[in-house]
Amino acid sequence: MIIEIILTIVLIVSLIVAAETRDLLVAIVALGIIGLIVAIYFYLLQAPDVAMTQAVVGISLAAAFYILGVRRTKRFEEE
Amino acid sequence: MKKLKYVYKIAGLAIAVLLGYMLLQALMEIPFGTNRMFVAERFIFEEPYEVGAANTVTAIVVNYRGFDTLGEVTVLFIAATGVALLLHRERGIRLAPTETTLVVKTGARVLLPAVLLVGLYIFVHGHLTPGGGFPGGVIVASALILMYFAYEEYVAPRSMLHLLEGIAGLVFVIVGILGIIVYGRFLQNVFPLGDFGRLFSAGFIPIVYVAIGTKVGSELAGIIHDMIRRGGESE
Amino acid sequence: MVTIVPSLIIASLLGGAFVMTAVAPFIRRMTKYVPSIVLLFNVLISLRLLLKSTNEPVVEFIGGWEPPYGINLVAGPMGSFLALIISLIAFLISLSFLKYEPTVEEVKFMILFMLSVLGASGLVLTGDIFNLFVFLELMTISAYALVAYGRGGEGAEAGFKYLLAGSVAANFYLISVILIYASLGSLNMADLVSRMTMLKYGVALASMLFLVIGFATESELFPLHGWAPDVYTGAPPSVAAFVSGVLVSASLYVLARFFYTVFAELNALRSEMFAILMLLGVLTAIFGETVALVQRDYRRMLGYSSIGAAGMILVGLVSEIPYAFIGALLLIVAHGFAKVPLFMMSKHLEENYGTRDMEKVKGAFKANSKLAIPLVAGSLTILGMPPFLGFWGKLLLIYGLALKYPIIALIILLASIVEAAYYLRMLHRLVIQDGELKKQIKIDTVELVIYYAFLALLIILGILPMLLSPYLAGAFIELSNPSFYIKVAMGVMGG
Amino acid sequence: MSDLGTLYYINVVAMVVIGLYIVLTKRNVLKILIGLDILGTGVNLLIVVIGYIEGGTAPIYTAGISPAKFVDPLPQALVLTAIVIDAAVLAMAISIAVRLYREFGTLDVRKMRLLKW
Repeated sequence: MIIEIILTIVLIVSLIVAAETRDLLVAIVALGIIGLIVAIYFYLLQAPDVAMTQAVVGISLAAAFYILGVRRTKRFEEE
Repeated sequence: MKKLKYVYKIAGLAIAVLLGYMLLQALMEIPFGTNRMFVAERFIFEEPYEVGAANTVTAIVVNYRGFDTLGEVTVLFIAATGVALLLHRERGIRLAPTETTLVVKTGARVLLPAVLLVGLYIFVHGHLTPGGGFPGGVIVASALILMYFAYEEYVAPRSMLHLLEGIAGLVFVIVGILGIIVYGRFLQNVFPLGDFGRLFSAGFIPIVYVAIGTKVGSELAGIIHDMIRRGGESE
Repeated sequence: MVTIVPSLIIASLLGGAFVMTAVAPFIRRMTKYVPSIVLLFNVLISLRLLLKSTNEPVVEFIGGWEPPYGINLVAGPMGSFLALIISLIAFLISLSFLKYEPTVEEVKFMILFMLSVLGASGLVLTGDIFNLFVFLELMTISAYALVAYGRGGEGAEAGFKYLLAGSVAANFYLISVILIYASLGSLNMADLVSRMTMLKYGVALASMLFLVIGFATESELFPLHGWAPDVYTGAPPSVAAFVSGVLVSASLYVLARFFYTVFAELNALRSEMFAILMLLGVLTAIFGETVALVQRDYRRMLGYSSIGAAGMILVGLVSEIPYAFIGALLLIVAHGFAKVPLFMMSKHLEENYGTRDMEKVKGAFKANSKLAIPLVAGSLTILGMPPFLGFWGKLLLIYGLALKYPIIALIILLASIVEAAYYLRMLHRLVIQDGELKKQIKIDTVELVIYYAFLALLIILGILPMLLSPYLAGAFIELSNPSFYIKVAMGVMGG
Repeated sequence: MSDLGTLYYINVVAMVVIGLYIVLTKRNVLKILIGLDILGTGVNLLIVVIGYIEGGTAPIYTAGISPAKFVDPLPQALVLTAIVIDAAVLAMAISIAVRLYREFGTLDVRKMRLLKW
């Protein structure tokens, strides 16, 4: 229970950071943290297959796509 | 102008919160953690005899709901094809060539077989342990990313990747059509179930997972390739 | 001997796509024939399925697992009818691939086109709500890429808008699916019908609302149509036609399937939802047709006209009146067939005059009677003039509605009149009016074949609509009579 | 309704709401995609939460664990599909974003006005 409460707090903070930062790389890192927390939830909810897929596809691969996208475009949001 | 921006923001937030509230209301009527399996009961209790995979999730993914998985593989295939279609007009050099030292190059060469082996292990053992075709395929594809980091001049053999993904996809379809030929039903298992818990068991699951792993690996490698290189070279 | 089963449609398209990918780097020239061959095969298969559908509909249990445990493909009158229409439209569009020596990109374009057809066919055949999500994604994801392949910024922008709207809609549908599964423990449509009464009120309401929001977006209903005009303007012409004629119709079918069959037991909520959908349909028809009236861009006008048509079709589908329902189905066919030549014609304007502004291309087709004939015929179909199929669609729709909702019938009639106004104005500009343009447009034989094939189909079906009537009636029975659908889907009948 | 369940539901709803909020109000193409990703992850979490059974174990046959204690494996199978589909949409979206940037020189959707809304 304690673990879940801590994770929930971190998750909500990351959500707000992802929503409000102007630096896309920061937002991607926040997204990575969200993905990781969800992967931990999957593990806690007795879904090791899903946790593994989430870790590999939902976090690493997605982050790779985003970073490639940012590198080919722009890092900062415009005002 | 600035005022309008806030109006827009608040309206967006209001819609999001409204939908979220609706969802929460519905969720409050769904008790957490209780057993409400209906269809799934059969999947759990009959699966060892009907499919023969130790991992129930795999049995569902590949056999009971194999059709969804075929669709899922196809979605990834669409993504690979679509990325190649959309980024083709960019001609030029590879994005951000990397300067690497001998250490990284040697390290990559040592790691490459290990990474490939791990990926292979994961998708071959999909019916026994957690994992399976998708994570396995991604790990195989990451070997290619490693090559890109280590060697600035490295170019993936794109036509070979296409050939691989096409053939791997065909294997899945052919396994399905065998079902039509023998039983008149797509994707019906025609392979022996074997001994429960062994590597060569669970009917067509190992075959399909190897096909999926190969396909996912080659497709993701293709996507990364198209995103990193500016797709200039002819195929 | 391989038995005729619905999954052959799926398997052949997939196999074709994989073969094309594998061999394209080595023998690219041959690949352009694959889509047409595969789609012709599909036309034959779905025709066979349709002919069998009224007596002994074919049901296939994928993997041999009977519902509710496995996924079933149901080729009832409704599903196989739509599958036939989809295959037919796609086959005729795919003929246009034959005229080029394909480049690497064009091969990929064809592959994505086939997979989008696969998604749409699967969507109308499947009997499983999660499988429906997978096919929805298949259909739309490939459409995003096809749309974004359109020229320059317009294409990319339209593709992005479509992707955004489509993905949010798909996620909403997934929420709806999982809410249903959480309460009922099953995913099979036929199995869900009888269990629906176990759904608690809040869950039922939320799942219906998320479903409606999701599929209203996919089927370009006002006010969630934001992506549609841009897609129709920015996408390559054949893709715009395909989205308008196939993807939207398939999404409308899903709405009808859920509210007629799956939610059949939830009477009170269902009739409220029918009222909402009817309202959405009427608003969409009014909105689409009025905005189309003020458009100067040829394709944007067609786009808003498609939105209006989607509204009319929805009104017919959810009216629960057999005549109006059959009229709506005929409109799906007429609209799908007629919009393909109309959209593809915009290519001639763009290529020859560099603009689609109708004020600037007055008399563009005047000297080109070969093009003017299908243009006029297509427009008349959409207006609902005899002897084209559209006539029967509009007639039955308005007649059926007038039986129960005279005011709505009147609104639809008025919308049709507005529609007539701008189509006739368009014809006047492009075909009758004298302009400075007297250019002879170079036309490819393949394109003419496509235009006249659609024209022939529209006239044949317009003169002999009774060819379709048993299947249309069967479709209405299948949708509105859940116990019949359950019998079909569980394989009790035929199969 | 246990507290743990409420906590998970709050997580899900927070992700859905913030994801939608980003999609509806942000102007940067990549930021919008991040919102879409958050929305999708939230829905995926919901699916797995639905399948959980209090005190259950992972649905893999291992010595010494009774299958009667397994959690519902079907939602897990569905989520595997959904995760991969999300990744595929993302790959497609990023390549469209790259093309948008090349055509318009910006990622700001306000400045892409070739087509009216």
